[in-house]
Amino acid sequence: MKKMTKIEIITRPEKLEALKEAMNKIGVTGMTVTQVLGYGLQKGHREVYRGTEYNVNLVPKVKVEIVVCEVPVDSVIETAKTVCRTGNVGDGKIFVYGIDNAVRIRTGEEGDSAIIDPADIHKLK
Amino acid sequence: MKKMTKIEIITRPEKLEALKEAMNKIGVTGMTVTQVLGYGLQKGHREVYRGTEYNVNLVPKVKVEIVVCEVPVDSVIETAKTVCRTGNVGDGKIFVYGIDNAVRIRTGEEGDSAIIDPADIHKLK
Amino acid sequence: MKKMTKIEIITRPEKLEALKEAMNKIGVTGMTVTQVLGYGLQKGHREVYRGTEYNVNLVPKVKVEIVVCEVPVDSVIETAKTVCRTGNVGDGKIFVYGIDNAVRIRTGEEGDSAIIDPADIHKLK
Amino acid sequence: MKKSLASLASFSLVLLLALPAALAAEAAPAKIDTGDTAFVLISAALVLLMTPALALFYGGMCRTKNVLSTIMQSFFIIGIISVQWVLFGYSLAFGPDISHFIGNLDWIGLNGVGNSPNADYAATIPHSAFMIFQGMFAVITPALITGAFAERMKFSAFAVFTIVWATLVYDPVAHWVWGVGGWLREMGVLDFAGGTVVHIISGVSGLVIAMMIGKRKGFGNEVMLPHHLPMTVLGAGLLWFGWFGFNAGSALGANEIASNAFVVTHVSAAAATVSWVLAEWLMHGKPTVLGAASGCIAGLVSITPAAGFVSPLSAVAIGLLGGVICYLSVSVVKAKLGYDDSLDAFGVHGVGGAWGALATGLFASKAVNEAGADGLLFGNAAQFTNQVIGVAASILFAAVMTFAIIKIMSLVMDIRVSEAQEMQGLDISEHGERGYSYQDLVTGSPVSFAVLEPQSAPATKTSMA
Amino acid sequence: MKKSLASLASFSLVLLLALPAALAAEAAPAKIDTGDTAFVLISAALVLLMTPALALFYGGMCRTKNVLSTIMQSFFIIGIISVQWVLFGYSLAFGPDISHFIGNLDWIGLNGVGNSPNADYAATIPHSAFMIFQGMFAVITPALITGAFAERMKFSAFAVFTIVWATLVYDPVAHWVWGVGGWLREMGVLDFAGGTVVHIISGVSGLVIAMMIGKRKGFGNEVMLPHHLPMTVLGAGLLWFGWFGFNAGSALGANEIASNAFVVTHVSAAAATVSWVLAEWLMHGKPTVLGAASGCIAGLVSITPAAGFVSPLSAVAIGLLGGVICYLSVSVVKAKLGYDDSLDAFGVHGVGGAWGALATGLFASKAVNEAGADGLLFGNAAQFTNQVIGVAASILFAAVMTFAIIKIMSLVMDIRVSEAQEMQGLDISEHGERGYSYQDLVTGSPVSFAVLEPQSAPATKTSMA
Amino acid sequence: MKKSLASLASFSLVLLLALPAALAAEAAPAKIDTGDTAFVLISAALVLLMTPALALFYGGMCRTKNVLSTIMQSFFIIGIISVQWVLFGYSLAFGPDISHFIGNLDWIGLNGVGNSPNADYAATIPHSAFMIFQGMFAVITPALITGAFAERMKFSAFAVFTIVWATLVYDPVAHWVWGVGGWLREMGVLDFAGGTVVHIISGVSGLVIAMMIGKRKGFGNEVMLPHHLPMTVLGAGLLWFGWFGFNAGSALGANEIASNAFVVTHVSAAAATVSWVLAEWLMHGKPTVLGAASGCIAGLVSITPAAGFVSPLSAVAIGLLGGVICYLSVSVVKAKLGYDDSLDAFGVHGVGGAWGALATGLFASKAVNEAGADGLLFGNAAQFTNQVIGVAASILFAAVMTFAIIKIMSLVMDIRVSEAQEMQGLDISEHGERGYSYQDLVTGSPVSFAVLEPQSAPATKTSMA
Ligand SMILES: Nc1ncnc2c1ncn2[C@@H]1O[C@H](COP(=O)(O)OP(=O)(O)O)[C@@H](O)[C@H]1O
Ligand SMILES: Nc1ncnc2c1ncn2[C@@H]1O[C@H](COP(=O)(O)OP(=O)(O)O)[C@@H](O)[C@H]1O
Ligand SMILES: Nc1ncnc2c1ncn2[C@@H]1O[C@H](COP(=O)(O)OP(=O)(O)O)[C@@H](O)[C@H]1O
Repeated sequence: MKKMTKIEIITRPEKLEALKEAMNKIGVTGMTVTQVLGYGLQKGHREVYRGTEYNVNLVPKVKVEIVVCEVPVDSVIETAKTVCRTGNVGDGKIFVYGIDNAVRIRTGEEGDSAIIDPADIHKLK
Repeated sequence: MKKMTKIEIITRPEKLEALKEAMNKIGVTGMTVTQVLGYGLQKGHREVYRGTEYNVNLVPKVKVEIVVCEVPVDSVIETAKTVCRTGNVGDGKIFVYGIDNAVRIRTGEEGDSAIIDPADIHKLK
Repeated sequence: MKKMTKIEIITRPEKLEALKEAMNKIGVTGMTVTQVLGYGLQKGHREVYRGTEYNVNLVPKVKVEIVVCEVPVDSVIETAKTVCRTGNVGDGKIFVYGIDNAVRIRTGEEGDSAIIDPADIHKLK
Repeated sequence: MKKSLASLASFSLVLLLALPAALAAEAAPAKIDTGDTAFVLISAALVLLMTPALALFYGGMCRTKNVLSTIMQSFFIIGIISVQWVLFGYSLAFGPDISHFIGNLDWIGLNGVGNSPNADYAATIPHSAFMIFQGMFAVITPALITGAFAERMKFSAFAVFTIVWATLVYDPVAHWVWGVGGWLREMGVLDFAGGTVVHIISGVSGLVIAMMIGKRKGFGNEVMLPHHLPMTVLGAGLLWFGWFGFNAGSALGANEIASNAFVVTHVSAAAATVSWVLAEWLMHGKPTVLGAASGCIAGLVSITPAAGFVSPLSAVAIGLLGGVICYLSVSVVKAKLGYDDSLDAFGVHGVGGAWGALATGLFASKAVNEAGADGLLFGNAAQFTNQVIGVAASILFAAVMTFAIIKIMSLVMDIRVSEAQEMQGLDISEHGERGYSYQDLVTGSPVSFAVLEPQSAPATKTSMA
Repeated sequence: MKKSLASLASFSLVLLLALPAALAAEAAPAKIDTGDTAFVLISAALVLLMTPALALFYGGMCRTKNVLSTIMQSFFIIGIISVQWVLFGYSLAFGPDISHFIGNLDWIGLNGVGNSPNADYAATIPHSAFMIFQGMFAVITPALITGAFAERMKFSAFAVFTIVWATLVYDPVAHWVWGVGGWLREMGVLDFAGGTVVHIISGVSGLVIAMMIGKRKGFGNEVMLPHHLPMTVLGAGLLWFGWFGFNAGSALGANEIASNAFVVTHVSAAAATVSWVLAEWLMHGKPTVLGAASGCIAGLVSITPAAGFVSPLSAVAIGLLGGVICYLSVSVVKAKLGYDDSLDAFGVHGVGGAWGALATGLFASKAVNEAGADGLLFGNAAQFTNQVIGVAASILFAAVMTFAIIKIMSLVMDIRVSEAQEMQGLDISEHGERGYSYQDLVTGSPVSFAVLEPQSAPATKTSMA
Repeated sequence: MKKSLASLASFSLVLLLALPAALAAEAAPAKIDTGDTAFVLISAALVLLMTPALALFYGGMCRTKNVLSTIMQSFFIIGIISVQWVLFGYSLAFGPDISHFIGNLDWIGLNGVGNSPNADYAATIPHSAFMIFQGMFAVITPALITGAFAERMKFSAFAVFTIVWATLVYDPVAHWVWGVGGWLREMGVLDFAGGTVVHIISGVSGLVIAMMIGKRKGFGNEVMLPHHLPMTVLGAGLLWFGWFGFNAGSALGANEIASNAFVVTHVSAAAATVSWVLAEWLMHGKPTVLGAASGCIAGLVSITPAAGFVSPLSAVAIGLLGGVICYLSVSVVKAKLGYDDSLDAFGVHGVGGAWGALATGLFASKAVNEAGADGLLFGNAAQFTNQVIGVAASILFAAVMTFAIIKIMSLVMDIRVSEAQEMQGLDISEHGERGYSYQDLVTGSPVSFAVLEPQSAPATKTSMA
């Protein structure tokens, strides 16, 4: 069973669509997306209600989790970096984790084949 | 301190209740649930607004995170597989990670005892 | 590249603000927050609709993810424990994971420098 | 109610004899009164508002994935039934009588229904105003039914059922009770604003359908929470507001009866709000908002048939009891019998309407309305018997007809959505929309404008089908 | 206002002499006018709508976890106060005078309050119509108070307080100002539609309670954002709509005064919307939606006591100033003094009402309404003095009484929820409901129908208690 | 429409001759009718409600991040235009004629616009009532435009544009069509309630702006979903309700014409609801809720100019066609031409209004309204020509003027927000608010009250700027 890796990309919500398409291009067949709130160097914004101002300092972000094996991790990282970079504070982070196993519930397949598009399965042979 | 594992189950929202109960049965005392959106082989759906059709291709899923030690990881995976399988594309994935440590904030207990129901604590002795 | 760790704190939503400030104090420059629902020893609550009562047993929690290197993991854990403890069931958990790499999208910096506030960067020298 | 009003007209004459306008009215009968006309037209607008209000009241109570389908049913009814009404519905209900059972088709397409008054129904307002005011009642009645089969009925089946039901059930019953020559009207059954015509028959028909198409998937073991209670409260508030047009407007003029109807309507709604909440508070330890919203509707339903005939204090009694009775019917009875009346169309409208019709037989008093009658409590048991007959007849007719309509429809089409569609939610599977997309987390792409044939479409549009 | 109207009645007579109807009225006094009756009944419906509207206006401003408890307070008041009103409240407020202070109990249970006109109050509409129109005012006034103690008051305490307050504070003050024989009315204080009776006393009472029960947990250091501003805007829109019934309806007929009241009401609301938004724009760089919604309410409150007595241009001035004054009171003054008037019941209604009452003393003009008076700007300083007395008396009375009521109540019951309940939110802890369950991510199970005794219930129902 | 009414007044006289009130009216012309006054005042309130309703209708259709900015535009217009109207707008539109083109400033500040009737416009209601009723039309017209440039226009630019446009476009056109002496009115163009004055010019102006400021970022390739359809349905329901005031109220009395207008308004809306939904069902396989809500608006727009002149059956035809025409214009035409009329202000109001104005030339009949005219289908081609001229003139004028206004404004100020602001959403960037904060997951801190100069503010307030 090939080593599998989870890549976690935390970035701006407006980049999601582009990121998804870029990942498709490099053969990433699936991902899981979560709405998160981020805190970091990026400032939040100010809101006013009946004359009281608030600094709201959690910024909406999306977290995209991608588990890969075949696809080299670096190409995923590279692609994410190019797609999500705007150069402004708040572009986000990419975190990489090791993962022990993966299972495709529908078929029970374990390991790499759990996350590879059956269409590409032959590549494994 | 026994080795601990985190099992991440990504599946259909309508399976959550059943999954929770099944886990209870095999002695899983806790879990953390997140609403996520999934992208994979499963098609999304089509929406129509004033004559414009959209392909919406992120599918609502739930992510269930379970950290276990005592309970054998395999039984959790097996149970999840049986409960969540419908046989249709979109049943979801199970990912397994190693975890270095766990702490129960209330008591400060570390390691396995942090996630074991005090009621079962004797089992450890 | 120094070893990096991800600390995942699952606790009561009302503790978020305090937690964030405490983390700031010990030099944690960023974090990612997710709304989650928790299941564990803590009971849920009862709701009534037209005479039918329901036990709703998923409890709103927040998951705070912090990736650190410089900052010693223990101080983060200690701080989280003190800030989030109420002594009542439901205070939550802290999980600790190893992480293989981190990237700051904006700059492309890898490893520890990806998550360290540039202002503190000199500390690394 | 129209009986009461015909005689009411003459009664008002007595009361108006001093007034030259009235004399003029004698001379040239077709004279409209601007005050009465203003009142009835605005009342008609208020009653129209009740149907979108009902859409929200119901919509807030269902689950997120079905909110649009629930709203759509009420909203679309405004469209189809209003058209049905002007084309032939009004003629069937109020047109020249055929053997006390139904109106004939003389007034088809509003032929002969002009802007000058029709003294048979309302002598001081344009006939067209009376027609449209009644039309709003014809609209909301089938909309009430939708609460019973919400979250599982096919939209196509719903649409067909609604048109057929309006024609074969509503129009005849409206004729019986309100039409000149209708048998219940001639028998002396009192129904001021539609306890029988509107609430009983919609509630009963809803129950019959609910039982015929079966429970929602997961009913009884899954948690089914209202997804948006403020929406339900908004709906209730607008319903309360509109109900003044419904009940007071049924006096068909801005007169003493209208004022009395207005007062008792408000009092009964208020009393029922209190009694439902207290009942729930006692039994579950929580005074709920849904209880308050449901209570006011229960009170409004209960007073509807009685509004023109009872005193404010009687209204307090009718409301207090109405609130408790409806509460028990949705919480205890429904739980015991175990049918799935999704949003309690029967529990509130069927039961509340029946209670109101009977209460009219108890509390009605000539002291309030000369044109009315005395009820049991005022020494006239006969009136109570009349009311019982009215209730029984309408329940029987509505139940049998609805059963027949659904049975026959089910031979030619699906009544209920597939399980996959029900799981995905009717909003996406039936209407291709979602109620809310709050988070901007949507990815996807516009599809270049393409014509798809309906049939294949749904299939290709859900991953679950 | 009623003073103005009594005399207005006679004035209208002058104006109506040519009209046979009026002559008839002379002959048989109990003649109702359909136009006036239609107008007052519809106006009463509009005022009823204001309370659910207020529920939404307030509900949108509080936090998600308390939206239902906030809505419930307003909604439940419609129930309890309407019943209180018909049982004895109306009699206390408008019944035969006892030493200029309060009405007696002759009209208890609406005894003697029939459907023919009561010339003392309104000669051309049914007495019952006048009664219910006034009843709607009695309902919304305590509802306004709830904005001050939102998000922390126990529901049981709220309910008790409301009934007591309505009886001991609202009913007497209404009598002083509007009741035949009321001392402020006899003194010549002008309050067309309730600046004093409705807004000042509710705002002041709210402030007193807010200070007595203390701030919300986290007030001043936590972020407390309105959870649903569109809901607040919807509430404001419906309030604006309903306010036409409130102010124009207070003319108790569809006459010139009603038309004038309608115009100035709209103009003042519009002017205040603009001035509040501009003030905020200048001071914070953002023109906010909440500012626009708050501004229109401020303008409506300000014009309320003056609506029947001032010209449109005066209304522009009253509105522009009203918007700025209220804005400063909620943003600057409140921040300085540091009390927690959660939703600014005092800041908008107390302050705006006081401004309006005084403005009436400045801008009132007999040219607009013969039955009114001239204000300071029209050379009659005395009227301004009258208004000052009216404002002072009502502030004093409301503050003292409210203080006493809460103090006494606190001896026998909890006024405020526990800290745990406040943290969990009042929706779940007090009402056992949640406003929204959008996501279908609920797991749990229906509990078979069981009766729990209220006391133990709450405890067992929250993990935090 | 006013033409019809002037003559209608006389016509009613015929009809009222028997009635003493009318005779009295002869004697002392300034006599108001309570029924008519009640009707027009309540109608004015209904029309006021339409603008907040529009705010919700539009607000629900835009994306979450722009909901407040969209709502704010409509709501703020109520403020500024109402003030503009009483200060000078009304005088420009209805004041003494200047060469058939515009009114003069004699009535500035409502000088001379009192509470007694102005027989030129409405002989039985206070002049002030007519003025405020018309004022509500002046308010909603520019609000309709906002749907075209939603989600990208700067608030400051919007405010300036609105005031200028109301003064230079709305007021003149209103004078042409409705003002005594207006050239279109004298030519005999029929526009009962504003198909030309309200809908055509707002729709066309919207289209011009939409094309001038360009598409929203991502239009055509990103998914742009309505964020809250129940809000849109609520808006549609309230619009339908308010439209009765808009159309029936335009009869300026509670008479036969009002009753007819009420009926055809409802029927057309219902028919269009059905036809739009069916059209969509056929072409996309889904009957959508947004389609139903849009359809009813299309039907209401279409019948507006015709309401006082056509029969119910003609209304069915006008509605059925209106629904389909507007559906095709927003789905097919817009897609083909590719302009970004965000919320279809042009597609529904421009197109629907034009269709309605022409339909009036087809279906109008003297049998319905003596004061009206016969249309093409009743053998009078001339009327159709008139209507064509009216449509063409208003389209041309609105397009040219709007183009000029925006061009000139763009020399001195930004019309459109920056890309960063558009991405962040106008709620935060322009108004410093968010529509919803459901989750209590906000961290941050109140900023002690500080005055910031507007300019710097926005910059410092967004991380993206
Ligand atoms: N130490 C950290 N642990 C986890 N998430 C982090 C951490 N630092 C930043 N993030 C996430 O990355 C996002 C962007 O980081 P930020 O410092 O604001 O900008 P940049 O990444 O461009 O330096 C934050 O909003 C947060 O969600
Ligand atoms: N490579 C991946 N990384 C992370 N999550 C994935 C990945 N592939 C699939 N998923 C998650 O699993 C869900 C189901 O996967 P999908 O391919 O649609 O069906 P199936 O698992 O039955 O083959 C997806 O919606 C997504 O949330
Ligand atoms: N085994 C587990 N795996 C993942 N998350 C858990 C686990 N056990 C508990 N949690 C999370 O921790 C939260 C608190 O746990 P709980 O047992 O209720 O209280 P305590 O931590 O005080 O014992 C739960 O709501 C859940 O989100």
